[in-house]
Amino acid sequence: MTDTPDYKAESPTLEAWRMFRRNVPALAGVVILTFIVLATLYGTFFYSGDPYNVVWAPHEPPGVTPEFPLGTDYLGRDLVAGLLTGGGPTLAVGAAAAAITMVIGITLGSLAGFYGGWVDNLLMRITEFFQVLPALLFAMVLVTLFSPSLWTIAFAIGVVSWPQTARLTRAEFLKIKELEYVTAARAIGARNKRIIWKVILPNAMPPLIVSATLTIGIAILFEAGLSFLGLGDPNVMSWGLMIGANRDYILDAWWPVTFPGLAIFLTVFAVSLIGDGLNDAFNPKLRER
Amino acid sequence: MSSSFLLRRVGYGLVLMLGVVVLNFLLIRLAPGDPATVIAGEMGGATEEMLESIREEYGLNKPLIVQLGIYVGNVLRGNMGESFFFNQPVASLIAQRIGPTILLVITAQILSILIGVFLGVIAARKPNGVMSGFVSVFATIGYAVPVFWTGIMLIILFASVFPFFPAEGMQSVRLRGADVFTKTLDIAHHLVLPAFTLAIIYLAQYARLSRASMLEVLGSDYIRTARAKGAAEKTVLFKHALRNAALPILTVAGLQFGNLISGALLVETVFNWPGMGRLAFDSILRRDYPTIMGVLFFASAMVVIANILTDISYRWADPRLRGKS
Amino acid sequence: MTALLDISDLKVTFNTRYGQVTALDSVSLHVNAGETLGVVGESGCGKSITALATMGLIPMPPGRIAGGSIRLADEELVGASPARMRAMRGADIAMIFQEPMTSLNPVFTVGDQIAEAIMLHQKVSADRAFKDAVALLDRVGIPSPAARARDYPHQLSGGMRQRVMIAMAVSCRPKVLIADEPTTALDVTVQAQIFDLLNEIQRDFGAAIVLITHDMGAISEMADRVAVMYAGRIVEEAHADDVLDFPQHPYARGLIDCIPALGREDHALKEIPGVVPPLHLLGAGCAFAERCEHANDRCRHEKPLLANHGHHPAACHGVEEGRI
Amino acid sequence: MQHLTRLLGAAAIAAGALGAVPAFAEGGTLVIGSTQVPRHLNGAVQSGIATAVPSTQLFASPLRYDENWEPQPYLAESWEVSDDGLSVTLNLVQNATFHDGEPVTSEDVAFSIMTTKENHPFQSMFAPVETIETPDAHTAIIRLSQPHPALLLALSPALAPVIPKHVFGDGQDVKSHPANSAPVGSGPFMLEEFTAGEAIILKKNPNFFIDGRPKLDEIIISMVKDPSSLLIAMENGDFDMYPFMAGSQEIKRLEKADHLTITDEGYAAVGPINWLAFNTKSEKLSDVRVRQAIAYATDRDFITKALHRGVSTQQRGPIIESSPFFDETIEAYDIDLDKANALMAEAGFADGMELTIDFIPGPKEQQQSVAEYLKSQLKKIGIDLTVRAAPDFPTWAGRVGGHDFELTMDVVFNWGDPVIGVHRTYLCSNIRQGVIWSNTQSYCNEEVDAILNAAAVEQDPDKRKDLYSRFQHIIAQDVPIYFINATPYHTAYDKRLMNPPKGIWGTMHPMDRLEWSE
Repeated sequence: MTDTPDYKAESPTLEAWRMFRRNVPALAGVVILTFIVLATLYGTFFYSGDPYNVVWAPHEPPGVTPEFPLGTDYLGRDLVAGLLTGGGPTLAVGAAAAAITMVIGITLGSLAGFYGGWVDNLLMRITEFFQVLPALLFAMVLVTLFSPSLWTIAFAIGVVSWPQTARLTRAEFLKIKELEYVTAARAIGARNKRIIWKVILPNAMPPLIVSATLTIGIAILFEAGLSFLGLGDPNVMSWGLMIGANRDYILDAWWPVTFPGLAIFLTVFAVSLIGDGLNDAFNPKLRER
Repeated sequence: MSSSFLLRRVGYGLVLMLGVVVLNFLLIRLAPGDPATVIAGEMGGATEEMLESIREEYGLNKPLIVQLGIYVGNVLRGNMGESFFFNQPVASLIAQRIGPTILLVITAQILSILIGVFLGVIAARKPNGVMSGFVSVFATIGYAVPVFWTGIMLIILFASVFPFFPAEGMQSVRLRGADVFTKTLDIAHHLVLPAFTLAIIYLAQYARLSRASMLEVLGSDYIRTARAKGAAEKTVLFKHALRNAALPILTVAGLQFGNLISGALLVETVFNWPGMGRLAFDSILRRDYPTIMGVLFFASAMVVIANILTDISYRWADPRLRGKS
Repeated sequence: MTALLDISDLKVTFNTRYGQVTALDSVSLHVNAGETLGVVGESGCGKSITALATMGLIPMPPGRIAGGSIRLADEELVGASPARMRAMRGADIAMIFQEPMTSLNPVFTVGDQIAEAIMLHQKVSADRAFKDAVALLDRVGIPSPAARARDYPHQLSGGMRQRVMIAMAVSCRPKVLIADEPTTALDVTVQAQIFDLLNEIQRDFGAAIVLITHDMGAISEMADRVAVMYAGRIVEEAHADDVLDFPQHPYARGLIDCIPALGREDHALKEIPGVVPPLHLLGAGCAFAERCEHANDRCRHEKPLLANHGHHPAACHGVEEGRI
Repeated sequence: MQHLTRLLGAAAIAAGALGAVPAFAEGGTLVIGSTQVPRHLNGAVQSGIATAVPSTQLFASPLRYDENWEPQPYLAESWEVSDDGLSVTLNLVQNATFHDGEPVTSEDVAFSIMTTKENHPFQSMFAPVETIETPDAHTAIIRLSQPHPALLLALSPALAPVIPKHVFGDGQDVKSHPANSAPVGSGPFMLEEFTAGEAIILKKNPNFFIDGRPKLDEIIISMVKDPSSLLIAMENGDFDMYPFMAGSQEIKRLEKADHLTITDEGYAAVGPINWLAFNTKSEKLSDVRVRQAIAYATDRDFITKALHRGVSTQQRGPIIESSPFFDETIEAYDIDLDKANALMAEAGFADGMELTIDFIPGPKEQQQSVAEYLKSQLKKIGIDLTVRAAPDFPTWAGRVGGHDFELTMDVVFNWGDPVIGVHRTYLCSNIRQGVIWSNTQSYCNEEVDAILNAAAVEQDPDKRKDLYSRFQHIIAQDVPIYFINATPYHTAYDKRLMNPPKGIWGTMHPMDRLEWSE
């Protein structure tokens, strides 16, 4: 009998990572995102230039003058400097909004899912209430009324996007709560708090991680939308603001709108690829393929 | 369909909408900046007495709760108050614009569901095939591109460089007097670009969702039974499988409605589409609070109605739920 | 006269994470018109794969028919065109499954699903097919068939649904009816009714039945001949009475001994030690070697063949050498 | 579902086959594309170009004007100003009727002028009017508390629409009267439809009191928010005229369109000035030398030639250069960095200072781009400028109106006679906290007040011109505002249009002589 290799058991996360590694689009997403984040954080070291400075004639086409490879905007400001400094606020707002969404969403969702009864009923009515509000419209009202700054935008996006996460968390909690290992934990005397944090939440994490990644994408698009409408923080250079500011000259110069649009697209595209990759990796059904 | 379920659902919807009205009223009143200066500002050359007369006229100096009471009372009687900017009742302003928004949103929804589900089903046939990879990547592209950027690019491409489609608006004013058929054709001609721009975003969600839902359904026993009966693969896919896979898609279509309205706001602004979204945007820039409130109210009403319709159609579509309250 | 359904040296492989796995290793089976062949073995031994291969329902990829032939009324099915297979499925050869609860489409009425089976193979109008469906429901013993035909699957009990499956399967008078564990999911009283129904069907329609089960009781009830399968191979095949009374292959003996018989309380229930090895880890020799008390070196290294000596072949060196 | 998509697909193909534009409708329709959104259509109580364009088609007015600032008869077929200048008699035409058939009488003229006096933001227009006597149905005598040479210009269509007393005189507050959105006037066109924020449809007034006019059957004003889409629509021929176009990109692009003509005529009376205003009360800018230094440091030619690519013309004083009262001999503050630095040192700011600059949200090229230019330019005289953007008009108006600013770019209209559009910016009496486009610079010079009040009543045109010259010299000296350029308003219109609106009021004037040549 040939010695049969022992049938080594893999932890689900390890197996998910192995599945994720084999998923080409997801890896492409990771590469793109890392490039963008690095460019945003360290770009300004290598490429000096204040995005607000009028440095050249307006609407200089890309690739004409060596110092300004991507050309200039309607005021004659360097687009490369704009893209590099614009990335920071866009990503920051995206991440902050996603964080706020996850915190509110998970807290309310877990409480509703775990305790059930009137708690669940009340929280779900609140969730539905926020879901009825058209997100962008409500965010616009919030941002205009409380004067646009990065934090008001992040908060506004968070306030309108948490219902989805809350619903997801609640569904996961309802499902996991019934499983034996939770009853087992309860049997050995674990208190509710411990069960929520240590037992149920870790198992509910996979779909939540996926949703968190996708929320970052949604938040970035949201911020871009608000800035495009002119409701972004006018004194902070962000990609959406660049598009909104140059939009009136689109017929004269297509690049000041196209490059920031491309930057937003690449970031959200990368984030979504990663999100999909995580989703397939964590999804047991797809694993046998 | 038990009517008690319907009544409860509609009643609950009304409570939600009332909540929206109260929340927005309070929110706007709490915000900094005095609406009177805005109204006066618009007219230029305001004196203190003019500001005072405006406050009086718009009831701005009464205590908050009283103002709220008056406002809710009016809303229940269908009077959404006067627009600060347009000097017209808000209700008539919105009435002119609710049609175009619904037309845009419904067309975009249908387009994204049809194309999305079709792509999803194709992808589901061979989960690891090339087509499946293409669908998910293409779908993600559609989802990741900022909608206003797509809109602008489409205008440049298909209205300026290749002038096949009009660059703005819902109908050409020249054809106002024309017969119904030409006018419908003209509106459809204006509708193509905006509807497609709005549809692209949700195409991705539907493609991904229908792919996952189809994969799950294709693994079930009744599909094997259908094949064992000798049914053609096309029948198995589009009749047996899709009919079941459609149920979760239906739910998402309902939930998606709120996002569609947000998306519509951006598309309407870019394409100058005379809908509620653009009215809301302009009103926000003009601090025209009654109109903002009006649009928020009607937008949430549309979402509530959409949710109720989804619930009803879901219960009708799934025999297992039919009849149960 | 060759058998109505003749499967010889069928080899089916699957590509899995662990590389290519042989699910069926040169399986040979045959059944004649009006006869019932029982196929017995633990779950995972390839019984269902054989049935699905016969119906041409193995998803390719990852599955593949690597060799052998399946002949139905002298027509070769392996490599037949998909169109031919589709025309044949449901008309000449039909199948009923284990899980009646999930084998019917939840969103269509029972009558429609049977009518569809009829219309797939016969040129009849829709309402004519629906009338036939109602008649079939009556034929399989469902009370007030006209009303039930308009019901949805979730409105019927497990037993009723299995009857609907049978009605659907026999709607076009198939030559061979494959029943893959038809009663496993049903409670005992309903099982008996289903077996009686299958017998009646066989008598009326003259169909050959391949009954796949791990319920030895069903075998003794229904089967004329029995084939015992283990790890994708046929280890023993003979008349039902011979296998039940004089099981040759150690695995077959173990199976028979597991049946709790009335009146034999004197000894504890016997069970076969160990577990069925994963297919990708099978050694070169006899698949049952690890769990067989009579296994010797030859058993472990040389694969025993189903030598067809007489009417009771068994794939076991021990039996051949007369050791057991 | 399938049915709908087939319809849409068919429509797209069929429409494509039709060519970009459905068949060009014959029959005298003029379609105006506009980015301006009027609140309502009654120019008697609402200032601004958005309302003035439709209002001047719907309502007639006592007088109208030609290309060289000369008043012409309109509802008043003749008029006399008394020697002491304290009364103006208007003899009305006999046959003028409102759109609802009621005759236009002196009662209506009196009611209109008094309503405008009480409700219109431009208080100075009719401030001196005390009473209006109506001895008979076709004679109105305006009694003035002091001579008011600006009155005749104030009686133009844009500023003094004659509104029917029997409609607006029903006791409701005229500012929010429902008829403002569905007005009855006596002008060349009647209202067919007004969808707020979308379109205004005017149709020919069959019994307009000037026979043979208007030539057009219909004028449609279609509102388009996005200038680029409006541009493409103009190129594709969806619209026939695009007034108040100020972007150099738009002007340059439409000049290339062979079916259009571009003109900058028709805006003389509007007199839009793009300027840099100083808050003279903020401690850094209270010293006139600092303001002069900033003026000398700014290169007006660079702004008009480079930033505006030559489409805008320079403006050196408070009165629009196209106005007869303009005096070119005033100090223009052409660029002189040495003088600027010297002045900064003299004022004690040799090592420079920090300032913030606001700008009115609007055409970026006129406002934000100049602010950004100043940010790099003023560095040369040691001023570190921060550009403070405002998300929308109300926020900016709140800041500047509330005197919470140091520098701001702004655009203010002269509105014809200096009494109407110029005085409001410089009179001490008009320093009003919280009110935009008042004397937000808090600039107070007794002598200037005296000159302006004298000019307001001076009937002799030459003496009036001298007074305004002295006024312009003092302003040039005190520099409460550095004047940069006249907003380059242009009108693009279809070549086949005859008698395009090139008068001093341009499209804010009855377009009853406009017609198609083919």
